[in-house]
Amino acid sequence: MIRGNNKIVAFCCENSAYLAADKAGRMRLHYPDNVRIIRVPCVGRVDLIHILKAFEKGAAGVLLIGCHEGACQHLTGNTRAKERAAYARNLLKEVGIDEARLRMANIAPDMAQQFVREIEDMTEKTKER
Amino acid sequence: METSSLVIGGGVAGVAAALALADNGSQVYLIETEPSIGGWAASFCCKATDVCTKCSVCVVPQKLQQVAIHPHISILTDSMVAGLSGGIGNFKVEVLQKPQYIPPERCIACGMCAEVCPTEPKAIRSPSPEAVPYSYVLDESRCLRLKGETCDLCRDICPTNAIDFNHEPEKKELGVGAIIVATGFEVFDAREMGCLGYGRYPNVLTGLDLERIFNREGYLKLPSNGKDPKKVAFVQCIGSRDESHGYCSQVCCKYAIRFARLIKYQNPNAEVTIFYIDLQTAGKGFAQFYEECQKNIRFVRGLPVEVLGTSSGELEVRFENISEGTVKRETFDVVALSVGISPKKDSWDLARTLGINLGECGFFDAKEPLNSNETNVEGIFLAGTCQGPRDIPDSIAHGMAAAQSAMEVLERCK
Amino acid sequence: MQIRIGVFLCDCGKSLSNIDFPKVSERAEKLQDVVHVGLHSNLCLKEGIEEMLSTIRDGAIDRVVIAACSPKLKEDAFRNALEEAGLNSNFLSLANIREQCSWAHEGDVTEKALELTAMAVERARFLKPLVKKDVPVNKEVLVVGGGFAGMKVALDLANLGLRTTLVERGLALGGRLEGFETNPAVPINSMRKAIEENRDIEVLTSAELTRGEGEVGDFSIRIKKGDEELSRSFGAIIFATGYRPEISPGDFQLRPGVNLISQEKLTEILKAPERLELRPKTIGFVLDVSDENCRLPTLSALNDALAVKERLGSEVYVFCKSLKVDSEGVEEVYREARDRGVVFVKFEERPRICSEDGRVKVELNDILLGDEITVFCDFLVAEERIMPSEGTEALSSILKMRIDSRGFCQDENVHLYPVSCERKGIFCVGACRGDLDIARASTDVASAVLSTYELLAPGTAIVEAERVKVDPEKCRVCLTCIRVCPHGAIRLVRVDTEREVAQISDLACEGCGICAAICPAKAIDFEGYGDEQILAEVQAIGESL
Amino acid sequence: MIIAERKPLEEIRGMIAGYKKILVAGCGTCVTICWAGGEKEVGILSSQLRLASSGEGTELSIVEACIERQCEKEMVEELRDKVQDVEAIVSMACGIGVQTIADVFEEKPVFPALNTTFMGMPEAEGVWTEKCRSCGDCMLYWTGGICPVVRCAKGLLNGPCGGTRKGGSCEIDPEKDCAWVLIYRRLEKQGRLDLMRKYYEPKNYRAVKRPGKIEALKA
Repeated sequence: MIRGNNKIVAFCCENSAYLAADKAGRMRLHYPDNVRIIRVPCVGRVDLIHILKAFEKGAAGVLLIGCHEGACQHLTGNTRAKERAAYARNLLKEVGIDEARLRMANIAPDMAQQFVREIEDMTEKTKER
Repeated sequence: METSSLVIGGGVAGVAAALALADNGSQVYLIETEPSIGGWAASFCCKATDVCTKCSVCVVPQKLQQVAIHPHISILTDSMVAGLSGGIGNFKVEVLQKPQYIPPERCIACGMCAEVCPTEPKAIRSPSPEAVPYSYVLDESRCLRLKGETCDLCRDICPTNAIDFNHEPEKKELGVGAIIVATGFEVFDAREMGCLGYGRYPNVLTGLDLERIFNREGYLKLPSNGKDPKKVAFVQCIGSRDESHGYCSQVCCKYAIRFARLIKYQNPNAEVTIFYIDLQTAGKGFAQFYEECQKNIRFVRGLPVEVLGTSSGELEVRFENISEGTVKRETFDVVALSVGISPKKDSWDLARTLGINLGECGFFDAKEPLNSNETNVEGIFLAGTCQGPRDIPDSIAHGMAAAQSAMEVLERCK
Repeated sequence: MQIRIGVFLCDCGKSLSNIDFPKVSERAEKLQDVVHVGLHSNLCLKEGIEEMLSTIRDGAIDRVVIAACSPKLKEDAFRNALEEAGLNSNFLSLANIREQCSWAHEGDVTEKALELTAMAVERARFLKPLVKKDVPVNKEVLVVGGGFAGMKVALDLANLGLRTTLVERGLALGGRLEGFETNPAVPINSMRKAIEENRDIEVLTSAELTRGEGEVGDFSIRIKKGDEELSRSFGAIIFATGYRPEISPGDFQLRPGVNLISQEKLTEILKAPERLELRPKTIGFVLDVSDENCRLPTLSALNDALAVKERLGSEVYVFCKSLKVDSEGVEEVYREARDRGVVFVKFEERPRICSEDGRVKVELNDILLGDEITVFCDFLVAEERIMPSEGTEALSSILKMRIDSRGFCQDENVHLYPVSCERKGIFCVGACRGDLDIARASTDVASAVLSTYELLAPGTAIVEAERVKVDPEKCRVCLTCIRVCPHGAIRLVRVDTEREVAQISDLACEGCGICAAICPAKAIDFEGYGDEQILAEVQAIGESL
Repeated sequence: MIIAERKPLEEIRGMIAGYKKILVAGCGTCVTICWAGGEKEVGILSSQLRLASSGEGTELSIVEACIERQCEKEMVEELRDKVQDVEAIVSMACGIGVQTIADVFEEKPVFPALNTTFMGMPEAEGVWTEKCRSCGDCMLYWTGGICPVVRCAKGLLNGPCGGTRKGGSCEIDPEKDCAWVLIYRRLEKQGRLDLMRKYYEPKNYRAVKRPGKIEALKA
């Protein structure tokens, strides 16, 4: 039995979401401390197995956060991640995990507030587990 | 002959120019009058809805960071050019730097100094979240110690012993082969158009205010009561294309339409109106975007003449709808004035120091229209909005183009 | 061999009070392979780094974990420090315990700080060294398109000492601007002459690209000139293929001909007004009918309108919806035109245009007057839509680069602006990437020239060799990575003379990792963001320590 | 190339129900290329199985492996050490691979995780289409290199059925092109339209004796 660790794993693109997270810290916007940010060069780097392993470790939720569509420095990284997230949700459904526990979000470097909102939202959603 | 170069102004254009020069091996001095680089664009906000709307604001932080860590770039903040001698290939530039009571290279931004500072508001300011360099700034006018009182609280608590009240203004002489002027612009002060109520009514905002609100808060709420806006008006050409500004600021139509779209995205029930003279919708992909926007944003040809507060706290806008040939009154709860790009008021000082010309509109004058980087002084080049209105990508391009001209000079000097 | 990890914690001048550092330190010591844990207060300062360096040397530490402020601030400085200590600069793993931990949460975050440190330690255990190496780049540049922008690129590059080959599809250089009323005036003739005289510029006219392979620093291009096919190699490519003007007959109920003329035709008339049988009394310009890409047509219409006033003395009407004045100096020209008596009529609905008695009848609702008006013109100069040059699509598919939604070069992505495209070493300048006026085109040229110079002038480029790498043993040659790489950095290469496998160009790779995520054989490793490194971080989450 | 797709998880879990230790074996050739059973997919399936069983509280330990080709006995041998420790094998290869494993490790139950679907080629990224039905009597030389047996929904050999839609798509599936329109256009390009008039005898589907077997000359 996998022990739930109640953590939210956020894979953050270092060109956008990671900067937004830094900004949130600098603005002292306090958000739930159960989030664990993993820096990736582009959210398109995140593979299905990374998502699944996070759940295997007992994560409460997984977030893929990248740039807005049309603003990916690698053109297709974020749209691929979006498709991948949709596919991964199917895989999760197959194993009986609530699909809402995986989400893809788009955040620009200056969107500290929206970043915080994403984290709070996911924390809220995964609380009832 | 010098192979190093000087960039005056750390906004987008200056930063792009500095990066381009440094990447080509030139030692670059980047001087900035403010305590941090980035200029206006650093405080702007992303205007993406669920998709990117191509405002280019997100390219700025990356460039600033690259500049900050570039081994060939020395950033001198709080500095200005005080004198110039020599000529192309061999300029001697006198730079005056304000006292660095908290030198950025010693400040680790722990914030303990601000915590202990006894004045209210604090004499030590925390840097804005996007500031580069990210270090605390001492406000001379508020600091008790600098006013002659005895207070060493911040100095004593600073873990890196960074604070030194004995710092004097510093004069530096830099030898450079070429100079790039990238001093940027001033945002038109909407108070000058008193009839539109800016500064009088809290819900009359400027484009710049919107940038900052969205940058900090992420969402637009009515400044007066914190509620969601229901009826928003944008007024174009504030400080552009009028008697004293004989040019189009090039950025306002686009940012207004993008903001309108963003507000509509966040508040689908809000009604958004844009008042304009001629809409500038040229540019890569913008026409299609505009077409999309026409579906749920109202465009009215004609500029309001007056904005008045009503007793219920709304704003009554009087305008002529030119297309319909009618004069109307309509109430809105937010009026956003699309302020334009104005030349810097102190351009004249720099022009005199460097010996370069100012054009009719108050921007620096380019020698020939086909090369808008060149000035009347050989070896001094212009970049970005100090030469004329430009948006972010055009400013970056112009900065790189200035760097190219400077590079040619430096290559010749080798 | 045993890995020796050193963990350096920084409490940022003892300011991160919601983290119990002694506790973090004590527990971090128990992590696998950790041989040293040090507590510092100013790791980002010179003295802090000095301290760290001596610890690294004394303790024979070979992997460094730093738990401090955001990597965005000091990562580079730390990497340099590692090199100074004789370690590979890749042996660094960072935990962001300030911006994303201490500052981001209220209350005690010791547990989180510890977990972030543990994640960084786990990741550090899988780091491998990265070697910097020089790769040679070809210093020749290919310029496609011999109009104003292309010619200026070639001349400017030659000025900086780079040799170029200028390929033009037409019979001669000059492009579209030749003979046009332009403001600012473009010295096409003198440019042409300068190119002829320049030994560093090879001009191939009546020539077209047929094939293109390779990446930045080493493009192999086939060029067809007449019956000949030339094979050349270049280090970089600059597109300056310009635009194609198009009069869309659907916009007018007239056939192009006597009354509806193009701007080109008007230019011809203006050059030799004496040849006209009758001086036209009224000339109209219609603009902005298509509602897009209207900068160039507006600029030329305004210049033409002034020229008509001066040379023919006709009455001039400009019909438009929104005058596009967002280019340098256009507002001034607009004002001058109004002062000289050019009449601007604005409409919301498209004017109705037809022939009547040998003249053009323009009927429209003048929104200023608020009334229907009718204007008879001897000539109506049609708005030309700015369209992508013919063959843009073919050309971009030869070089595997994307075009935008309207078919112009360069995808719509702010990170590419001004002149880059998603493939390193390929630049797009001027009107080939959209509706750009001459001043903007000229700025484009300068930025592309400098970028090219930076890339090629040294003759070599320093890369981190094999940061992203295909394992030839594991590669199943399914071509997936080649198809998905957004930067065209992967190609098939023959190994051991027998098998072809995918190989990533170190120079062209931009390090996004899309290929590594999608490879079905898990054959692609991305040092720093490899599967085992990312999974190591994931594994460390929630481990009770 | 052989194209396959993964079975729904539930079906796979049904097969392995009751086993506590299994081997998930991938194949590094065709099914890797069609994103169905390579190393990556082995990881995904294993992870899913672990998640599902832990969700139910059942015990399951998984050994992961991926070999070059499961259709070669010698290569399958590489799995022997791992097979010894497990109770059952889940093969992520095509039907051929599954059978090879079953032959080599007769004592262990082998379960297929994929449905082997057809022989085909990649049409676009992540899209594969069937191109050959291995009828054993190839007629591509008459049809401009387009196989009507596979690509015509009705497998017609002598021209279109008459139900071709406007624009040249198939009456059964408007998403697909009518094979005979494609053949016509191809032959037209080659100036060989006369071939359209050729009559084909009803196809001899017994050209290959099933199950097929070929004994090449041992040179």
